[in-house]
Amino acid sequence: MPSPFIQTLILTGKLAIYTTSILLVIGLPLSYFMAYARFRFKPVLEALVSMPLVLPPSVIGYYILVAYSPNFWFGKLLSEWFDVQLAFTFEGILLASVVFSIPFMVQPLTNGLRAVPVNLREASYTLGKSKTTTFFRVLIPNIKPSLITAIALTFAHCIGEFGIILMVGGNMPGETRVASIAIYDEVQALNFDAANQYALTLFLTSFVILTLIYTVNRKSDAWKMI
Amino acid sequence: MPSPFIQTLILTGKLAIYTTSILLVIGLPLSYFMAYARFRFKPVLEALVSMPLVLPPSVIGYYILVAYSPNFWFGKLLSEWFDVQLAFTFEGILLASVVFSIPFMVQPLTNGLRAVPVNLREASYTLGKSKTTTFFRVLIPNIKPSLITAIALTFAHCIGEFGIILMVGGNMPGETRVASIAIYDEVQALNFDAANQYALTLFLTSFVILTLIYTVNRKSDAWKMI
Amino acid sequence: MENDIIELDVQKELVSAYGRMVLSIQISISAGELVVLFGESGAGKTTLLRMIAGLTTPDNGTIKVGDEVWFSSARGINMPPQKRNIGFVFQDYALFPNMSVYNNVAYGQKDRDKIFIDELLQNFGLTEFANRKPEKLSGGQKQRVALARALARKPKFMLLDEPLSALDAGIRTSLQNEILKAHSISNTTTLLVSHDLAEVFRLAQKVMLIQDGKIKGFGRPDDIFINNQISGKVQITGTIVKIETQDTFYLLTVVTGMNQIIKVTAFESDIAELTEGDRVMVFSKAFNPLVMKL
Amino acid sequence: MENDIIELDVQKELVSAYGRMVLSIQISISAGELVVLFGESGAGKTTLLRMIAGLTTPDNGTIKVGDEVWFSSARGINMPPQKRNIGFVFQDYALFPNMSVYNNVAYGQKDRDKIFIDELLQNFGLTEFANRKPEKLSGGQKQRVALARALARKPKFMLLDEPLSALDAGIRTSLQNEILKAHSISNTTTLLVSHDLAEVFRLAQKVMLIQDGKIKGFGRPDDIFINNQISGKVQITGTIVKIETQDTFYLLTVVTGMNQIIKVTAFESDIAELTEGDRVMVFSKAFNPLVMKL
Amino acid sequence: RIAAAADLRYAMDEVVAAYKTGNPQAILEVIYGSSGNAFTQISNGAPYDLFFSADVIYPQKLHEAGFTIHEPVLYAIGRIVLWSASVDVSKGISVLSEYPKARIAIANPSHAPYGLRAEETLRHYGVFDGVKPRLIYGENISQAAQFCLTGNAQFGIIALSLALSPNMQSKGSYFLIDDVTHKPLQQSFVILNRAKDNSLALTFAEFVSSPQAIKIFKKYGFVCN
Ligand SMILES: Nc1ncnc2c1ncn2[C@@H]1O[C@H](COP(=O)(O)OP(=O)(O)OP(=O)(O)O)[C@@H](O)[C@H]1O
Ligand SMILES: Nc1ncnc2c1ncn2[C@@H]1O[C@H](COP(=O)(O)OP(=O)(O)OP(=O)(O)O)[C@@H](O)[C@H]1O
Ligand SMILES: [Mg+2]
Ligand SMILES: [Mg+2]
Repeated sequence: MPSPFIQTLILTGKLAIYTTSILLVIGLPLSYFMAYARFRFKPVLEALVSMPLVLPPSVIGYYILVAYSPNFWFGKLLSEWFDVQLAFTFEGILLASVVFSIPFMVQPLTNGLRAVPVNLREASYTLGKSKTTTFFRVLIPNIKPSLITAIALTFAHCIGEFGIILMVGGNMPGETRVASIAIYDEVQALNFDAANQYALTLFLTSFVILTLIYTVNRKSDAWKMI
Repeated sequence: MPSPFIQTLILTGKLAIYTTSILLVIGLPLSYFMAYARFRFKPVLEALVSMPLVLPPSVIGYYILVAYSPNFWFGKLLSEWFDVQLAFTFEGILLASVVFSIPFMVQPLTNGLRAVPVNLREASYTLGKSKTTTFFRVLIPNIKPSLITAIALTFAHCIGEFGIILMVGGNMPGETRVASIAIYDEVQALNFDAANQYALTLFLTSFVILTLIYTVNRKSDAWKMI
Repeated sequence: MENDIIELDVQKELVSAYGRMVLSIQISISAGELVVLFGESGAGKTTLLRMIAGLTTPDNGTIKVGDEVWFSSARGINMPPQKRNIGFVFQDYALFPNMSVYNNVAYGQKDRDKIFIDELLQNFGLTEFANRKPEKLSGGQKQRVALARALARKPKFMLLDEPLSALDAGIRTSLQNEILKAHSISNTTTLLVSHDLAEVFRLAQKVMLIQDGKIKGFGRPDDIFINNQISGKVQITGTIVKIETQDTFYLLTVVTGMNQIIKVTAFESDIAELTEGDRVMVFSKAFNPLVMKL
Repeated sequence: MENDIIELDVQKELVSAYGRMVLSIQISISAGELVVLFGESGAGKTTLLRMIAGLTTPDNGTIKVGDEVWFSSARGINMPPQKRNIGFVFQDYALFPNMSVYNNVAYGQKDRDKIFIDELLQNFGLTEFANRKPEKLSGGQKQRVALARALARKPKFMLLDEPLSALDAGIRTSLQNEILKAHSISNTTTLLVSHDLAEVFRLAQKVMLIQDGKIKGFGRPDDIFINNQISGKVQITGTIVKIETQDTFYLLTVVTGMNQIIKVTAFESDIAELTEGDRVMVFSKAFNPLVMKL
Repeated sequence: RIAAAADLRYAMDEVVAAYKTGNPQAILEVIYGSSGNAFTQISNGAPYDLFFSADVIYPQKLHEAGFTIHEPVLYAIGRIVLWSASVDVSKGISVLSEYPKARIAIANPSHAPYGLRAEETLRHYGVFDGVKPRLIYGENISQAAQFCLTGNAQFGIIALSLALSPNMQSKGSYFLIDDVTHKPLQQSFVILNRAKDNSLALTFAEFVSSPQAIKIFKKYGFVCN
């Protein structure tokens, strides 16, 4: 078994990667819808998607915790039908993390899609391509900077997420004890050296990953509309 | 004197508005630089700007607290030269909030600026307009969706910010006790009704504000490059 | 299909230079025909093509192609552009910035046909640029990519919005041949917008004259233009670019149209009111020119 | 200034249709001259204008305007475009999507001169669109806004990249007059790209022939074109659009250049190898046309 | 699995270590946090066997809600101290008035038991109204200690157990506050329903009241009887 330090870091990475991947799958169609669909209550949907930012994480965490509990219909349904209890498990914090990182994925993507000139889509349609093909072959490649920002923000936010996980996850080593919780713990224990060690590792790893991401991004800097 | 409830909400609003305004002033030139400047270590700068997301807020809060303390050069400088102590004051949480909301302002703006076709800038230059005029009269109006996203994200994030303020603010009523802290407090004290009341007010107010912002944004939906 | 007659009956309100204008077009176009749209800037040519392509929705009317209804405001039908089997060249090109020239051209093909694409690139003078991003092309090169991209798909119905406007005479002629070739090989019904009368005569089987959103004429080019403008004699308008004195007369150099230069002799009396730069008509009552094939 | 001679000596490496190509231009242009750039697609015309405007940096060389050095690779000088007091019309317009037509045109003016702008819009047939966003304009309308925007600033140096390519003959002629007017009133040095030979003759004081990045000719249009192509007689190239049979001979309709239609009589023997669509040269050994001022 | 209040951190670690020397194969996991958080989580089904709170109220509430198998058991009484990194505090509470601008960190009295006791003490000495504007509230007692340690607050009223911890001991001085000036800090624990058939949990609960464990608690400044 790896040391708790390594175990915590692996768990943190796993949570961040899973959350980002899941949100990519959800976020792409959602952003497409938000960017191009025209319906009356779109501003309401947009505001809803931003909501996770507005509420303090600890509060959101509290409400999620309540929702997961077997006394609540959602938790009851899960435990009775699937024999699943989400609170204090990795799956539980993953779900919470996915729900509350949505704005980080969706906002940059939506903006990126909006900035793509209409006639590129039109050109693709006149070439007989479906909306799906157009999305993957014309839109996505042309919003690469936004896509990368979305991934980077989501990933980074997951690594830093703390309030929700503290509430919902409860600091279980190997299961829900991610780095942010571990650091908090060490600070609380006044073990500043251990906290610094975590913080530094986190900082450096993320820094390197983000620098790499942005280096790749560099090539697709400003572009001219053709 | 208004009730603690109102006082807390006013303080929260004040913090969010001040932070957003200050970040707008800092973020616009910074994004401009990030979007168009070409230098070798740009990915490093970009990664640095995203860093506040990666570190858990409570950790960042802790480091800020250390930085503010009279034992540290920064705190020492402030207290010796200006007789200012930042910890546990509104100015202190404002500064912390500004520093750590930077990515929310800068990322969308940078992306927006990058998506503006180069030849619009060029056209403005050939019409004898300086970079500043071009920025305000050509670039900014053409990235309105990104600008609005940036403002909305920053504003929302400030309202929800919790970990840092908890660390740096010290929960002083009327000074640093913003809504997110108050809610946490009430949950800890098992006053779930009061907590729900705060959360609901926060939720509804933010929801209305964001819906309004996005409604204004609507008109500048997708645009064609001319 | 060979007998897919295209029946247009569409209305759309627009703003023209003289205020509100209703674009209102009723016409049948036979399958396989090459029709050139000719009309002033702002007459509604682009809008008409966009309505046929399904990119702009008419206020009301119907668009039928053979038995298929592409649009019908009465029946609430509006087939999306990707189903309409068309090729469209945009006035502003709309190339995909993320793809190389080759991939732009190949994008629309259902079955990748490398030989055909290579041939297209060759004929369009683009071989050297196959792996370039469109951003780095000149205006005329972009326009050629846009045309090649539309042709690569071999659609049943071609909509070309000023596909050659940015090109010089040489390459223009060779691309006109490409359009004619594509048209004759697969018998594609083609609608092409052009401002250039010579191009109209060179390409059009039929001309559709559009003015202020209405059809002002539809028929063979010589019926539309020649009978209106010419009454049997040679009449050439042009600009005097040079007046030279010979012994007893003057030699005028008149430039007409695209590439035409005529030398005209004139006498003192004729020349009195003429100066270089004047626009003149050159005509002849007795004119026996010869023709020679080029 | 009246005697701001423009001295160009610039090199830049580009990729042409035939592989690497060095754009290399050495020339002096007198102040107040109207020079038309003429050359094939991809010859380097746009790039040359962009280098003068300061939008593209030459690999090396110098650009001097009077006593001012705009660019010098040797001395490390590169004046930014906003200091160069130029007007530029982009091949792809580059209108500001956020501003109305009026504001696009007014944007470049230092001192707001409403009367001048209104007059410009009037002459450009854009009055009706003053409050519209460019997005809702037709291609030709956009092009007119781009030209009006550049003229509104009354710059000392005009760089026009195919400013009239999307326009039909009618509006084209009237905008050519606007360009000439602007040029003659304020004696603006003007560089204009055109593919249209008639336009060259109509506008140019000097023509700069560019081929593969090099200057192949610089001089008065008739020196550049006429002496090369014509040897004293009328020689008109065109396309046969119609062959009609008369009693003993044939009547050919030949379309030349932009708007020119010529009827030619021909005999059985002449006609043998001719069909409609053929490109022909019409010439005459004995031709006595008359001219009439329009 | 044990949920324990933050102030127990050092003492509990040692108690667990002592227990393990007697029972080497036992697997004990202690998770520290604020008592309030632990309470909220347990109420919502957190998988803990034992809950060591910093007061008696949270265990009592859990008991009333039927989450426990018995009444709360008192295991220790906490003491509070006045602590400072920069100032000699041996004179007691009166030094607070000698530094009229200095800030004083305490835990949040609205939910942290240590904060409430600190407030009572200040009231007892009659200085509460005077120092109230200078009070800084930590989320829990550990955070109040951080405020002092970093020097942002010159004084703090914190748990003796923290003042004795290796990280604070060498960094400042403390003054033990007389326990008559405030109500006692009764720290209780409960065995949760989940541990019903868990012999390990039950024996560990017994071990906590053993002389060996009491000695450890005392070493960290707790009062046990
Ligand atoms: N950004 C660039 N980088 C490298 N090569 C370029 C770039 N832009 C254009 N070129 C190449 O330089 C050559 C000249 O381009 P330029 O745009 O100056 O041509 P042009 O004479 O304006 O042609 P057109 O009449 O088609 O507009 C072309 O072959 C083009 O492919
Ligand atoms: N999106 C739009 N909404 C309303 N009016 C429009 C829109 N697009 C174009 N128009 C107007 O409709 C008229 C016809 O435009 P259209 O683009 O069809 O002209 P066109 O014949 O293609 O002209 P050009 O030769 O200049 O390209 C113009 O007066 C134009 O201003
Ligand atoms: Mg058009
Ligand atoms: Mg060009």
